[in-house]
Amino acid sequence: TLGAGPALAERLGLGRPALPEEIAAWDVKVMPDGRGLPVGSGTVADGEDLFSFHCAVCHGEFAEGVDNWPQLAGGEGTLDDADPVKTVGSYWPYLSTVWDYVNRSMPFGGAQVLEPDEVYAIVAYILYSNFLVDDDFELSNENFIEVQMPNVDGFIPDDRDEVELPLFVREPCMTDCKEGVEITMRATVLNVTPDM
Amino acid sequence: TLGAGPALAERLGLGRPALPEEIAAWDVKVMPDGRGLPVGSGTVADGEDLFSFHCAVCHGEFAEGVDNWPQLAGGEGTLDDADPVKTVGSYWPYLSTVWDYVNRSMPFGGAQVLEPDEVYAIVAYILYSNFLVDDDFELSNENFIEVQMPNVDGFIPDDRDEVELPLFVREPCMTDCKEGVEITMRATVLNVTPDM
Amino acid sequence: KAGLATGGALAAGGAAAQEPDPLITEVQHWAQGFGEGVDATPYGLPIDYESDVVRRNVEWLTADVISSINFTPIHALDGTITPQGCAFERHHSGAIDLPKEDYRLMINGLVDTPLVFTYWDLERFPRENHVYFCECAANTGMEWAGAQLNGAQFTHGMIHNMEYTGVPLRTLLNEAGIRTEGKWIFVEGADASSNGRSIPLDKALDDCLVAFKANGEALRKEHGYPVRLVVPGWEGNLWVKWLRRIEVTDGPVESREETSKYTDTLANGISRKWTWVMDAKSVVTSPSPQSPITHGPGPLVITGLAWSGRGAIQRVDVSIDGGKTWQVARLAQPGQPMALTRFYLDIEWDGSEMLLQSRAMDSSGYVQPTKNELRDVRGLNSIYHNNGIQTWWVKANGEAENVEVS
Amino acid sequence: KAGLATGGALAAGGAAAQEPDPLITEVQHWAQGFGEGVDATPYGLPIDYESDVVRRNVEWLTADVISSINFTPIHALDGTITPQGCAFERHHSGAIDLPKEDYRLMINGLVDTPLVFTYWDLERFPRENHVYFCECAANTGMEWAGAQLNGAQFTHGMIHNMEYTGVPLRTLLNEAGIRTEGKWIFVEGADASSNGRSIPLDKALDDCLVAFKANGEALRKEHGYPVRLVVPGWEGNLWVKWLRRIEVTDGPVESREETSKYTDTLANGISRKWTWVMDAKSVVTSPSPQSPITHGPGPLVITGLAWSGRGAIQRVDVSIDGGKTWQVARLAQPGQPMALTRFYLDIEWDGSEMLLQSRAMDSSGYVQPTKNELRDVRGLNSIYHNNGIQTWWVKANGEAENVEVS
Ligand code: HEC
Ligand code: HEC
Ligand SMILES: [Ca+2]
Ligand SMILES: [Ca+2]
Ligand SMILES: [Ca+2]
Ligand SMILES: [Ca+2]
Ligand SMILES: [Ca+2]
Ligand SMILES: [Ca+2]
Ligand SMILES: [Co+2]
Ligand SMILES: [Co+2]
Repeated sequence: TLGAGPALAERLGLGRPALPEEIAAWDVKVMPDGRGLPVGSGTVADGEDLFSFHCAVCHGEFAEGVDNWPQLAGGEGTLDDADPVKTVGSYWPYLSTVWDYVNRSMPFGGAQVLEPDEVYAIVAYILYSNFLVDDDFELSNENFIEVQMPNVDGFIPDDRDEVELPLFVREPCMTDCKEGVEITMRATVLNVTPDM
Repeated sequence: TLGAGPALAERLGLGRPALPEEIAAWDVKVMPDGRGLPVGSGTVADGEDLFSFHCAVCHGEFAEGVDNWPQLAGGEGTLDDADPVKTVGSYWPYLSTVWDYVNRSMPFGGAQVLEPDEVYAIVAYILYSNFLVDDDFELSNENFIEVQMPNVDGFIPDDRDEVELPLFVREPCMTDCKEGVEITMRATVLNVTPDM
Repeated sequence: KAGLATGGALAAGGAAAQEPDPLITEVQHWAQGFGEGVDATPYGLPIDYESDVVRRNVEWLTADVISSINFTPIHALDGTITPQGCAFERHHSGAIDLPKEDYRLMINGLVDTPLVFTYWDLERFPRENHVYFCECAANTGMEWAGAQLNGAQFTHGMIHNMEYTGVPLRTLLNEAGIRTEGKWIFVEGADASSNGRSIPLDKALDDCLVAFKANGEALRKEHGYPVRLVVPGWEGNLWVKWLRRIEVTDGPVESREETSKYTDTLANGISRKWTWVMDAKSVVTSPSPQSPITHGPGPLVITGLAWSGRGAIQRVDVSIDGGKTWQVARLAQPGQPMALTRFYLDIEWDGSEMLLQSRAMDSSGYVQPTKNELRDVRGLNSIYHNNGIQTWWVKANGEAENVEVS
Repeated sequence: KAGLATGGALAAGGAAAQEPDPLITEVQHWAQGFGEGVDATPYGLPIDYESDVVRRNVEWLTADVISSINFTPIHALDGTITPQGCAFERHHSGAIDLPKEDYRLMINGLVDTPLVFTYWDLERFPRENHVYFCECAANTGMEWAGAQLNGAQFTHGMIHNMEYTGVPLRTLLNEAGIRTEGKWIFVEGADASSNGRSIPLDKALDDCLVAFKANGEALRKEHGYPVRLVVPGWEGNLWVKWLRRIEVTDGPVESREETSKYTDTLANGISRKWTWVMDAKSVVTSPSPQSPITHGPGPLVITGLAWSGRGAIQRVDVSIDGGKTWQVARLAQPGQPMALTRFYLDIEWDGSEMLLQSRAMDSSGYVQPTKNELRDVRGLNSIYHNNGIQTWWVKANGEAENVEVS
């Protein structure tokens, strides 16, 4: 009678089969290997116009970002610097992510208005603004996975278990843990806390 | 380190001593043996006027209760009846309770306005309205504990442990617990549930 | 509002949809535009659609709403924690507005040093955290004579269950120093009723808390802000709100709340007093009159609450045939002392009518009795401590009614 | 407002009052007249005096308030349960208004039968109840470079802890039937961001919940009404709100939220991905910059919260000298897996300045490291997963400041 949960029973027969049109409507994800991309294409030139119309108010005409809104281009070679600039060009490992995110979530405030060809064109333009393709480039479902993303090899799976647990699974020090203690940094000096 | 609570330490020295005037102001309780009563007195006659002025709008001129407001008199001998009428006269074991409650909590909406002599008078009147004293009675701190409350012996300390636990600490029946089951009472027939 | 289907109208049980659901195939406005920003609700309330999940009172129960009670919507809740916002209220002179600055707690009587504490003094004592239920002794009281109110909120909703943070009462009493003649305490609130109650010293020194937080935050005004007493497992009337004074006494004060009220008159006219402990009890919260089955036959979750003032719930049984046969329900988590326990029974409902009951068993071995068993012992004129087994008559159309059965 | 004294101004430590306190000797209006009746607040809010205990956001953190975050006022709370009303919010496209009628959940991908559920279908599956913390991976992220924000609410307030009621994700996946090629799931919300995240099937089948209640009542709009995913111990971004679709896949989708964001760039420019688990962490919530000591020397309650995504908290140590010496704190209750634990250290404060720290240890043996130890491993440019030891510099006047120490 006590126990964390109900026994895993046979199927209850609840819900109803999803119809193909329904799955098509909601399953818009694109995988790194291009699976999920619809048929279509778009040029850098068309992308430039579309980006200017739909995106530039926040992300800038050259995808350089406006104020606090995200910057989508630039930052190459900064990942090991003091303040890395992470953009589609400098950081994103897969082009599929750009297509998928622009298609599902942008423009901010008016998501899911873009047609597939428009998304191809905008993604082509973002690649161009990152100097990853030429100005005459056309992106399509067919050449999609040929695009090389600079930081594709820049990620490793979580290795905290191997790297950090050996350091931090340990007997805690209780007395005489250090000689002296100095204050090295003060928040009120920086003074960025919002008013309450 | 785990444990229900902090160790019961020596005194922490928090708070400050209460002053005698402060204790006098807040410690107004009256015990069954009369401890806590202030010096004072009041007559049934004065009580009748005071009751009429302060109390009768809710409790009725004769303490008989108005509408849904509590009835304070009557109900003698009904405690073993189908619908017992519980009043100061029929139910309350101690007169101290009347004095204490009227003094601390009544009149409803204007508590703690009555002077001790007024409370004595009102309590005398409530006794009178229950036929427990004559119309020339005067209640005072001196004769207070002489008043006999009819139901003083009508209470026993909780005996569920002795009477009910032997019945209800038992092995629960799981199957064939009764022959048939009939519905004997229906709330929708009574139909007193408020609208939602 | 878009939507092909309302509650339960979509075919379940694997039946195919005739045509694609426009809620899926058409892009909805919430999937396109903005919702509310993070500055919209510094302190939030439930979404409008849940506006029926609120405390309700019963007008004819009391002469007015000031000394009155309302009920937790237990039929619509799940889990065990009661949100403060819909946790039942009982006041004897209304919910008062008492700022921390103006709060004082006095401990006097048979102590070495009578003391006065400010609110902030209390925050300096070592604290504890415990989840406890608070049940009014009158919960289910309207049902003594028979099935009256049609809904678990009304029959069983004078209860809530919160995580309290507070100072053990024993710590404060120790601070004043209990003299050897001290055998009881008398506790009072700052409101106009002051609602004094006597508590034996044993209980006071055992597990009572002088609490200032519930479910993490300051007590709500209606639950005694800034300080209330928590008396685990004992009737809610003792949980004095706006706690103002604790007096150590040599005997009970026999106040109005422990003589005229909160005493239990037996058939012979003799009344029990000092009936503090809340007996083991349970109720099916869904399905129930306010929470009918809307989905027809097939998988059905039966759920409810169980609790006991004598300890932890150890088992709950459920009957769907009015008590002829019983099945052991699943406890969502092991029962904790003096706290609500959630139980579930997952069944395949055949669509025929049911007489739904639940039966709690606690760590003392006490098994929740039927209402008639209670009446056999106590007579018909009790008010408080009605912990008898509740029956819901669930009809084939899924509606449920409060009934009693043979 | 009456009152001789404000917070802490009354002499403590047994010092006698000069003259009787009129708050005691004069009958106050709340002790005479009526408070509010039981029909006043069908659903209540905190009392006005607590109006500072609210969620707050930091304007310069994000471009606007729609894709943004606010913070739980942990400095003012106690216990472990977070009331929904002040539990932090993170949205990527605002908190949407989605009626139950219009709610659909799709399970598709590598399953035997892709399915669509209504809200009411979900209520027919067997349910579970669990208390879990939900911490944003970015909690304390602003502190990577050094002490920045002056208040526990801002440094550690992207966390809440609630009792969830929901259906095990495994039950729903089982209903659709997982095909052998299925190794991951991808979960999405119904809002415009849709916020997709990939989760390995092992975790999905282990302890994830498809939840519809929190602390007993329906999820609040801002926490995903009517349905959110609960992913115990893992970063909050995975706890998809307004849950719309679950797809069984053969690999991770590598969505924007698991590549561009929620990855952790090390000093050499290589980034960790799939850093889902929240490391053991703790913080002293009081005293702290927003909760200074107002009462001067003498008894002082130091309290805080500890938690771990790897299991239960087993011990918390507190240092008042910046980590030179440590004392074992008292846990209010034994730690529960993936839930907040409250700790206390009751001291006699001598009035001299303190460098207050806390250090959590979990059931895996992991001991919360210092911020510099984390920086040694991860470099200076991380954002997420800052679980380093926090230091509050408490000055002799009781005020506290966020600092770092050698
Ligand atoms: C009104 C402002 C606005 C407009 C217009 C807009 N965006 Fe965005 N964009 C944002 C915000 C805000 C975010 C970050 C959202 C978040 O983190 O939840 C974002 C994020 C992005 C990102 C991910 C950035 C990163 O580093 O993770 C991409 C790519 C992007 N937008 C592309 C576009 C494109 C393409 C368009 C036009 C089709 C567009 N945006 C229009 C505001 C805007
Ligand atoms: C405006 C209505 C009102 C007025 C005026 C009023 N009362 Fe009451 N009285 C009540 C209510 C309501 C209660 C029950 C309060 C509760 O249960 O919390 C009550 C309860 C009582 C009781 C206890 C009844 C019982 O059975 O337990 C006594 C005794 C009493 N009042 C005496 C008085 C006296 C004496 C006065 C005048 C000095 C007075 N009342 C004025 C409304 C009123
Ligand atoms: Ca242009
Ligand atoms: Ca570089
Ligand atoms: Ca008269
Ligand atoms: Ca009789
Ligand atoms: Ca509703
Ligand atoms: Ca305040
Ligand atoms: Co009782
Ligand atoms: Co992470």
